[in-house]
Amino acid sequence: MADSSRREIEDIVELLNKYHLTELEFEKKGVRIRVRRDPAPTFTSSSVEAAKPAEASSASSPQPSSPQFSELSHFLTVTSPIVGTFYRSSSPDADPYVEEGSLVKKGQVLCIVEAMKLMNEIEAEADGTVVKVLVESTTPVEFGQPLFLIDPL
Amino acid sequence: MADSSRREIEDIVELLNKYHLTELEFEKKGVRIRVRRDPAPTFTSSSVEAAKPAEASSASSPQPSSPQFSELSHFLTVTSPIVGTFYRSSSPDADPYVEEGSLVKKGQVLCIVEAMKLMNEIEAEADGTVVKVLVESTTPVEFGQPLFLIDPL
Amino acid sequence: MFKKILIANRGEIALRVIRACRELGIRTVAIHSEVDGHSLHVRYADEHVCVGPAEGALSYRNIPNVLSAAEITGVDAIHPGYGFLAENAHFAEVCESIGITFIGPSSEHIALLSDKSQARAHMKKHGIPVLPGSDGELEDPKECLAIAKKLGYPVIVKASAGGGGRGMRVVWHEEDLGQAVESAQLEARTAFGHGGVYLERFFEDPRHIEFQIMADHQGHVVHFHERDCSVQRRYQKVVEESPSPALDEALRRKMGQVAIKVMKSVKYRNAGTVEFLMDNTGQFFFMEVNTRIQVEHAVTEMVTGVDLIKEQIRVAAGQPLSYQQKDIQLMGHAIECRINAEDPERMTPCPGVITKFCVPGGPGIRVDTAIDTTGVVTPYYDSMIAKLIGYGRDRAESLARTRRALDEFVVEGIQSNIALHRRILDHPDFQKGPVSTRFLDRLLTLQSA
Amino acid sequence: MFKKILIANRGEIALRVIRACRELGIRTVAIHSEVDGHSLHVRYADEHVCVGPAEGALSYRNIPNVLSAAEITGVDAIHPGYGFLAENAHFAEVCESIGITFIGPSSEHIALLSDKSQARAHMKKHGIPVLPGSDGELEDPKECLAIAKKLGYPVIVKASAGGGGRGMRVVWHEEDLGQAVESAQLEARTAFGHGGVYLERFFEDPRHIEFQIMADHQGHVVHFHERDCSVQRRYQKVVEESPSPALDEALRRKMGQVAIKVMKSVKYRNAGTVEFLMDNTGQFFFMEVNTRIQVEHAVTEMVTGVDLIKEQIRVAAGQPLSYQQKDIQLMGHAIECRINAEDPERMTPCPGVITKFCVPGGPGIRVDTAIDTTGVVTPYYDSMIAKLIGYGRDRAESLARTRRALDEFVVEGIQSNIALHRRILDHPDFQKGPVSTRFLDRLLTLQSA
Repeated sequence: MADSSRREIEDIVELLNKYHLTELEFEKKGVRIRVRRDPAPTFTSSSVEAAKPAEASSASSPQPSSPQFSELSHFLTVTSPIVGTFYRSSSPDADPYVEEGSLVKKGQVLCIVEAMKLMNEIEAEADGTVVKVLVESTTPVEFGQPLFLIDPL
Repeated sequence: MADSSRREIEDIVELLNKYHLTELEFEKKGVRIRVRRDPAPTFTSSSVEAAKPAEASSASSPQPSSPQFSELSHFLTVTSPIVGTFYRSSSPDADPYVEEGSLVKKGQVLCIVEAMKLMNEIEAEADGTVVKVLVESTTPVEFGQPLFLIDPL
Repeated sequence: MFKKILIANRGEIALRVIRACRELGIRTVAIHSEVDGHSLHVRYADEHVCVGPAEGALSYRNIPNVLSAAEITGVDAIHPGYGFLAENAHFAEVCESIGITFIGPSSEHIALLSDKSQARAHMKKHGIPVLPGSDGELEDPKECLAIAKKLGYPVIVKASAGGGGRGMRVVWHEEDLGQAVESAQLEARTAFGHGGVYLERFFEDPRHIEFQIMADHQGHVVHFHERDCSVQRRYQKVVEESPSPALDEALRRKMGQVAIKVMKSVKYRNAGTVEFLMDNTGQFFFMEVNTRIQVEHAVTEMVTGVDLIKEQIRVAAGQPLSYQQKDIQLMGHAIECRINAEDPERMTPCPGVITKFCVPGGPGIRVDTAIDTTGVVTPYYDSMIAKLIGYGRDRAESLARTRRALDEFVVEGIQSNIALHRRILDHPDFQKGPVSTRFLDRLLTLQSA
Repeated sequence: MFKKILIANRGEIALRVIRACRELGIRTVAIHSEVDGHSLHVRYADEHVCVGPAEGALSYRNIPNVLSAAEITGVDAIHPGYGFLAENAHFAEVCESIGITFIGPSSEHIALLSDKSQARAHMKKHGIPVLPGSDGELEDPKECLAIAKKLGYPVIVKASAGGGGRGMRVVWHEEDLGQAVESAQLEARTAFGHGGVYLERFFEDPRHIEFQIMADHQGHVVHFHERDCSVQRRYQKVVEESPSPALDEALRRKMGQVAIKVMKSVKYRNAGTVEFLMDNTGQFFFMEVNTRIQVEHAVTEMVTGVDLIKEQIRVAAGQPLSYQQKDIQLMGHAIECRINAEDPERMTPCPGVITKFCVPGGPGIRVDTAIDTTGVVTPYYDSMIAKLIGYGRDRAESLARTRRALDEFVVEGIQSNIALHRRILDHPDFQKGPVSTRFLDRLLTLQSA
């Protein structure tokens, strides 16, 4: 077998392990991919518990939904709708529009993104708490760049 | 079967063992790969014995050794040691050195491969029965090309 | 010289500009849409900025975002490539107003020359041979009928703001004229926001010959000889070559002089192309000026040895041309095949996942592409995935090399027009020499017949 | 012209020859070893024959099998490429005897010129400047000491049958001479089956300048100007360029004339290279003739526009050269980097699986390789996986393009010398111009220091 084929197979097996799948099919031309994950086996006997094979145990372990991930997933991410420079306040001397922990109302200004000398106010899309400010003031931001995490009410 | 194919199969079996898989399919052109690892079986019995790890069970399960495979695998393949033109007989009028079904002795001439006007006699490497003549007389053959299948005694 | 240039484009032309910048020691900023984050032009650039979602109108054509990207990255200049904002006079004007160099002609040049009817009138005034046709846009239907009668049928209705075949109608009989004008006006209004159309005599078997021009800010104008782009389908160029097998030395010189006159008449600067329509007697007429670098600029680079993108940048930075007309010699022959992701039957774009992409190599072969060894062709943009250029000492060698390179080109996972290119290059008419703009349509009709 | 040619080689040079054949409309037969069955040269050829197991001696160098392959496929001619059987006089002779054209010089040419000491004597007789040294092979140790004394130390002991640095010893002090001669003799006997050695004065900082020659069967000999191959390590060329920054027009003309005289003196035919050693005063000496096409022929193709492989085939088929010396003009500049699969620290071959291979493109870039998008580098053959050639209008542009192309080159899964090439091309000495054959050793010593 060519080393490349062997490597390819090993790669597939690695994916199988990584995602605890029971089956992974892969075809190259026409890109056919098929994955399958059978439910973890059920054990009716208590004595078998200790003797369960290593493979089976990993197959039944919780999936990529780590605690952080699931927490993050219900936050709202406020992204920049334009390209420009991010400002947390209306002027260098003014207080920031919001801080981490601030309660915000839908439509409340969170920050400014300046583009072509125009100050664009970015507003909250929902009521909630500012969990995290993701960008430093005066930093350039691109389209779609996450600016804040909001925990919606 | 060519040695390379045999090697390929052995490689696959090795990968199956190494990664404790229950199934491994592999295709070459178009690179289709399919791997499967069944979750550990469901045990209803208290006997831990039966719950031996997947590794052992997959290793011992009857894998690619299909009947044809095991039959083919013990044939000897006589390949051409040189590049040239294959002749089954010493002259156009003469009888072929061997036919399918012929019993041959080690060292017995099986055919001629002519190269650069030289007639090179190809001999049997072991006693056995000619199972298959793989090339037509007067055909050009390349190095390593299978010429006969021999069922060794 | 500029320190940093933003490339307001994607795909192979973005890569082409980045390469030129690297060779000149200039830093580069790539812009990209949300689906292009992993594109090769992003990987090759020194910096990159996402400017919007997938749709070109919201990203690559999004003037505020593109200019903001230029501002936050602090570039001196913007190269627009071709397509997107390349011929947008407003964009060029805003660049000028905020002190960022637009690498191309001035906004006035773009405005004047993108109005085909206006450009036509201007050239006629300057003694450039234009196609027989109407003076200015058509207004009165009766006047229209009179002009068409004088020209003789068939005639062609063209949108002033047109391009790429849109807003065009060929009319063979008087009774169809009114309808054709109306539908062309409607199409032009929809496509370009301006419904003005004009009339020209229609030539049935013309050749498309264009001259590459470069003009500096000091008033020097040189041409780089011609390209023959007669192999077209629905006004889309498919194969281009230089020199044209339809020109001899005398005609080449004459057309080159006219092309320079065209550009001097508008005090043009930077790269541009003067397009001519030529009949089979060697008579030629001004069609239009393209105020951008073109897809097919590579064939000119191969036969003249000049790097046109670097020249664009040098000229935009205010450097005078470092050569005169006599220094631009044609050496050898080059043919370009536009490799598109398209359905070979219907010739419609065919996006998908490229599972294997392996380009030809060896002597005389140049490939410009933004596809790696694999890639994705999204439905959002142009379906061109590569340009294959075959160079040789003469047309025969260039043709032989391009043909063998087409055989080597591997594109798996999607459909492409590689087989069509083989058919074109294998065709005796093409091999013999000059073909007309109807060659490809005839070839395809024969196939389906 | 030939109808079918067998290419007695593998890798990029086999592809190179197949490409030339395709462009000439000649059918091709690839030969391959058991491990090369899926190689690109096999895929590109019209037919293919397995000629033996992996080891070159049993396959690509296996004369009976190679000739049988030629016989069963019915070819008219064999192109040997470089390496393997390319400079094997016996092979050329057998080809001649069975009526298959060996695309190269005659077996007599190979025999005469591959004996370095004999070639040296021949050239001296014909008034060609040779390096000060011994007349013929060394026999008597005393005589040897006397010659060395006359030459002045350092001297170099060279094997008559040598090549690639084997059988060579530099001697700095008289007391080391005897030992050096003995060990060179032993090494030469082991490597080449002939232990004869001779003496030459050793130059510490020489330049390696070689002239590409083509000679037809009608007695015409032209040269294609020089290549500078001074960037070497252990007598292995790493970077080559044309023209040489060390030559001016007068010296170029003079050396070209001498190169032609060399070839005319042996009534040479087909492609060959005359190698000169040049000191830093511009004095030059004949070193040897390579009786084959060389790896670095591509740089000459780029700057002259001539396809040397096609010329080899045409000349071998009996066609006269279609040009004269004055037609061969240097246009622009080209630099070649040999990309090897090697350990960057120890510079030893480093076989393995290439998991991703993506070559650079765009203007002025040529890549010759037999690797697809992935591939395997076996330990059996040469470690060169690609040649990257960067062409430009002048040396600065060629250098800029080659540098940016090195940045684009993607080789994953194995180690390569791409970073080393970057270091060479980034080095101020190389950028400034001519370097000596010790440049690379110094660069590498600095690194480890």
